[in-house]
Amino acid sequence: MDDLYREIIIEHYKNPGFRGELDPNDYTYEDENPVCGDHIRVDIRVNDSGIVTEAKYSGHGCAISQASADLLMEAIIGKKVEDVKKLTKQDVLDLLGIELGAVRLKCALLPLKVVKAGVYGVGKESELSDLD
Amino acid sequence: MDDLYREIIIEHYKNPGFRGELDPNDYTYEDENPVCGDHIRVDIRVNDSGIVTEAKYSGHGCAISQASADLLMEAIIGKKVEDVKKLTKQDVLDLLGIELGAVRLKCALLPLKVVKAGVYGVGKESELSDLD
Amino acid sequence: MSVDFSKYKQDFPILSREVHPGKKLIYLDSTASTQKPQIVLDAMDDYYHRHNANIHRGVYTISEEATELYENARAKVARFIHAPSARSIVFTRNTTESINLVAFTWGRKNLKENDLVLLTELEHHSNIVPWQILVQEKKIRIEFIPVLPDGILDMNAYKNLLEKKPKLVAFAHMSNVLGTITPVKEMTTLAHQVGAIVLIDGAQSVPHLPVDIQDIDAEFLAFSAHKMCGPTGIGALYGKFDLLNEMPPFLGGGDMIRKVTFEGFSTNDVPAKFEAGTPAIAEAVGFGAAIDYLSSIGMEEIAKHEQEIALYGLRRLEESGGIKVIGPHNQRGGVLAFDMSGIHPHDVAQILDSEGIAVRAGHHCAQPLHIKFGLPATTRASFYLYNSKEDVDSLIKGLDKVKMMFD
Amino acid sequence: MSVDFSKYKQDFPILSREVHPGKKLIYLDSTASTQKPQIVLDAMDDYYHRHNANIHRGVYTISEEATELYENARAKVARFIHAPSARSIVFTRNTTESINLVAFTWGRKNLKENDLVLLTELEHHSNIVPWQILVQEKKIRIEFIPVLPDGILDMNAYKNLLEKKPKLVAFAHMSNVLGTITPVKEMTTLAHQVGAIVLIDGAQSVPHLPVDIQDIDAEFLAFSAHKMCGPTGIGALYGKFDLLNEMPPFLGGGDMIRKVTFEGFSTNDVPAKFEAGTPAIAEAVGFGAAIDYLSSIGMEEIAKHEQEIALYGLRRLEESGGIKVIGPHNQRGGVLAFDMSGIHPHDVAQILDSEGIAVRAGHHCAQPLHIKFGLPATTRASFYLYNSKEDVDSLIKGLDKVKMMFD
Ligand SMILES: Cc1ncc(COP(=O)(O)O)c(C=O)c1O
Ligand SMILES: Cc1ncc(COP(=O)(O)O)c(C=O)c1O
Repeated sequence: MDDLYREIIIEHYKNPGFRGELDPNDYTYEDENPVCGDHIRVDIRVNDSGIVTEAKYSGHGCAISQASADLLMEAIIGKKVEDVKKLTKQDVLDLLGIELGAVRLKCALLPLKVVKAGVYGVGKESELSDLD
Repeated sequence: MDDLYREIIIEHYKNPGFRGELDPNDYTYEDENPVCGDHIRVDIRVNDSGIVTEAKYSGHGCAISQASADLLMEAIIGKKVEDVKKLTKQDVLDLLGIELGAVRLKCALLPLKVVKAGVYGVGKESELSDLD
Repeated sequence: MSVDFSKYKQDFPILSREVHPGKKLIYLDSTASTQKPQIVLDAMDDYYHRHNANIHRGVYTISEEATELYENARAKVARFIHAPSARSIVFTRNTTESINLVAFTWGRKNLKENDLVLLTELEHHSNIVPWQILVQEKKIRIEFIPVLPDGILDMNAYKNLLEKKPKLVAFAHMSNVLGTITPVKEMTTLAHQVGAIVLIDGAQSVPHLPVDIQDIDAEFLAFSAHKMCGPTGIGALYGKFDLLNEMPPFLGGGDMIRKVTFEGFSTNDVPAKFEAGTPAIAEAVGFGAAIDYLSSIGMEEIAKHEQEIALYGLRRLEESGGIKVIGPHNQRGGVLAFDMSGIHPHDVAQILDSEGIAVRAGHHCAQPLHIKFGLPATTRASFYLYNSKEDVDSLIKGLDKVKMMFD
Repeated sequence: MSVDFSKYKQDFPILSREVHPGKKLIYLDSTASTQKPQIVLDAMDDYYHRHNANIHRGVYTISEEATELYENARAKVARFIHAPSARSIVFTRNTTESINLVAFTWGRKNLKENDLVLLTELEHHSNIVPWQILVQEKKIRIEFIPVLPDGILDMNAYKNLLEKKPKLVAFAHMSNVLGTITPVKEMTTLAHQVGAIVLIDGAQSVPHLPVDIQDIDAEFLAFSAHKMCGPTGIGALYGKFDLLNEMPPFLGGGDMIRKVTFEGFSTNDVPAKFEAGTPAIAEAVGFGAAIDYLSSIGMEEIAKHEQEIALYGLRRLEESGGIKVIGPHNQRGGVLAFDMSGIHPHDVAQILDSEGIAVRAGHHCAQPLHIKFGLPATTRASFYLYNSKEDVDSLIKGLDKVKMMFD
């Protein structure tokens, strides 16, 4: 448990580095976790070489989803969009450094789900199904 | 069990005294047991003083329902219609001389239900409910 | 003389489980589903060990026994809510199916375009969505009786809404979030004065309060066994017999018919008409045993016990600082939903879990109510006969830990 | 090498009960409902003793465990019928509800006036009445694929009927009266050629035969846990994922929604979309345990064992005189329905009961089939893995007693 609320999570939750919105942006998407109503929006800017230059998230949620979002923004900046598409559940768990039960996993993965839906364009359910 | 198939039941089943139909008649009714599809029709003639002079049953069913019908016809002949209306579940069980579980009880009581529905006229559910 | 409830805890084997090393389960989520006393599990085991068979059509001994056990359970349910007869009780899967049954049968037959259904703002999704489906299908209209800031229904608004002549008024007897106990009898009488039918969602009241449905006089009452010490997989719908009798059937299949030919079917008598297919037989037996168990303690006593814990919990939570409990301050059931500003309910619940304390976090299937209160989610602690004031003390200690971590 | 089935009998505690003094239960009614092995009851007890909590929305330990147990059961059901994914499995109460779910959702959306649904003459009421309800509601048409005198479907007639371009073909994989095993794969292929959707009533096949739904390729498959060593109160519907995805929801309420506001709702993902309210959680756990049990023995082996008993029983009944078994002589499941001329099935069953033998008497929820065969009712003996040839011998002895009494 105290594992679950590792300092890094509480820290990113309390002092986020990437909260906010970007307007204009190149990719934007928002979604929520039906279990708890947590809501996340992500805005992304990329440069001509398809590299993420800026990323911000907004919305509300638990420490795990918010820390996950903050860590994820940090992680994708500087990455190629093509590489962002390849990010997996495990990558997020590695960022957080914790293991999670099924319910909280949804919290942790919501930001990645939103990012992927954003860069793929909406509705590519099949490509996102590995997040469930 | 051998109690259940007392000689009197097997006897009335095999050698019924009151099988048949009456046409014309004063009361006639038929119904079935939805559990098994057993079907009983009863025809009754009464005289001017309201006394049952003839009664016959037809249809098909198990030994218990058929014996019950045969015994019941025998019992109501000579009775006033008003007294027939008063017959109860216990009266039928006394005729049969057995005790029965819920499912077979429906077999035993089907003839009485048909007789009562006949003399009351259809649809007097409330007056018949003591048979359930 | 008040009953000593501490002795009942030992009837529930799960309550001696350690969920984490050294942390015994402190179960504060009975509003979602209650724990089961051993006696209920024994009743089901005995059924499977001695009497298990399909019912109604079996001539052999164990099938007759199973039929009798099943129908006895129905009679127990009827007596428990003071229904006039067992024929008024339909077994369903849960409260949700009970309400849907009414929407699919009574509703589809009697509601037409523009007909008004009144609900309240504190309803569980189970008493909202079935009616919204009828909005889509038949263009009926729904209006919501407002909840005042203190969690009480706005009775003046209700009276005004009744002037629009609703066909149906459907509402929870107790809110699963606010703990509000609604004035069911008064509301029913008022609804009847304008000719409306009344459906009561008793998911939270039947398990926790004495309920006399004939006194309330509502047409329908829905509830679930799993919220009242009974098994999952079974619930009940009470309906006034004459209404049930006139309603079209629900699902089609075995047992609900009188006769089937290639050309068509005729329906069986109430309540069989609404119970298509093999029902939850063992679960009915467990439901009956749960009712015996609750009755042996007494619903008045249970309600009093829970009320005491709830009021104690309310006071302790408010004293502890930084916590806002929603809902009324008196006349409430044993449900305490609260907000800790800045700390998400999921985090609260997860940290409490590490202490063995089970509470719910989320919108508790009452999203519209949460929208109304401006909270996406709350943390909810709820109590039943096996809880005690010590459980509240543990909760408060756990919440202190939560605050510390997020400080 | 064939498996020795006699050892499995001891897994079923009820089979050592004496129903009358000195008369042990000889259970020959598994087609109606099967007995449960101790291991299934233990799984449910363990659930209630250690993990019981409402699922999906709980953040605390036992709720996460309960969720996992519930979803694992779904995965087991999927694997058992070789479904491509657990997402294709919806939990229902029983076969009847599974079929009704399709009629209420897929049917109401896709069938319109004059659309044709093909059934067969050997269907159980559960696969007739839901479609007759749609005849009343939407004026669809039903035609029945005939059964030949030997209990086999008339495949030529089927092919002719297909030329009328039915929208749906729905039929039992195994008849619960005749024991007929229908050529599901061939029938599905033929139906698909004319663009029809196929629903298979697997109530009798999934418990008794190896079933590979991807190989058969039907769109829907319905079955019940209580007929396959599992508890009452739970069943399943398999559906092709894309179809399930497009279907409107069934019942409205908690868990089937993504979001609810005062204005409306949006639905959750498949299969949650079809599971409104608290599901039969303990029963799902028991269902999973039943599947583990059956798999540990092997469905091929079970089918072979039953076939052997059925063919032995068929021969003994026909040799015994005065008894006519209906249904095919080979390629049949372990169901023997028969007529004893002049003796009513109720009397037969009741006298057998006095010997501890449980058989069913009646129309077995297949009235139209009985009308077709000119029999108001039959007596039915059916077998499962815990039966043996000695049970058949006891049956024959019991029937001799019946004949003697009515002689
Ligand atoms: C072929 C068939 N279909 C459907 C059913 C109905 O099953 P349930 O009562 O579990 O819904 C049965 C059960 O007798 C059956 O044999
Ligand atoms: C007020 C209320 N109504 C309905 C329900 C739904 O009950 P079930 O899930 O047993 O159908 C609940 C359960 O949370 C409830 O609290």
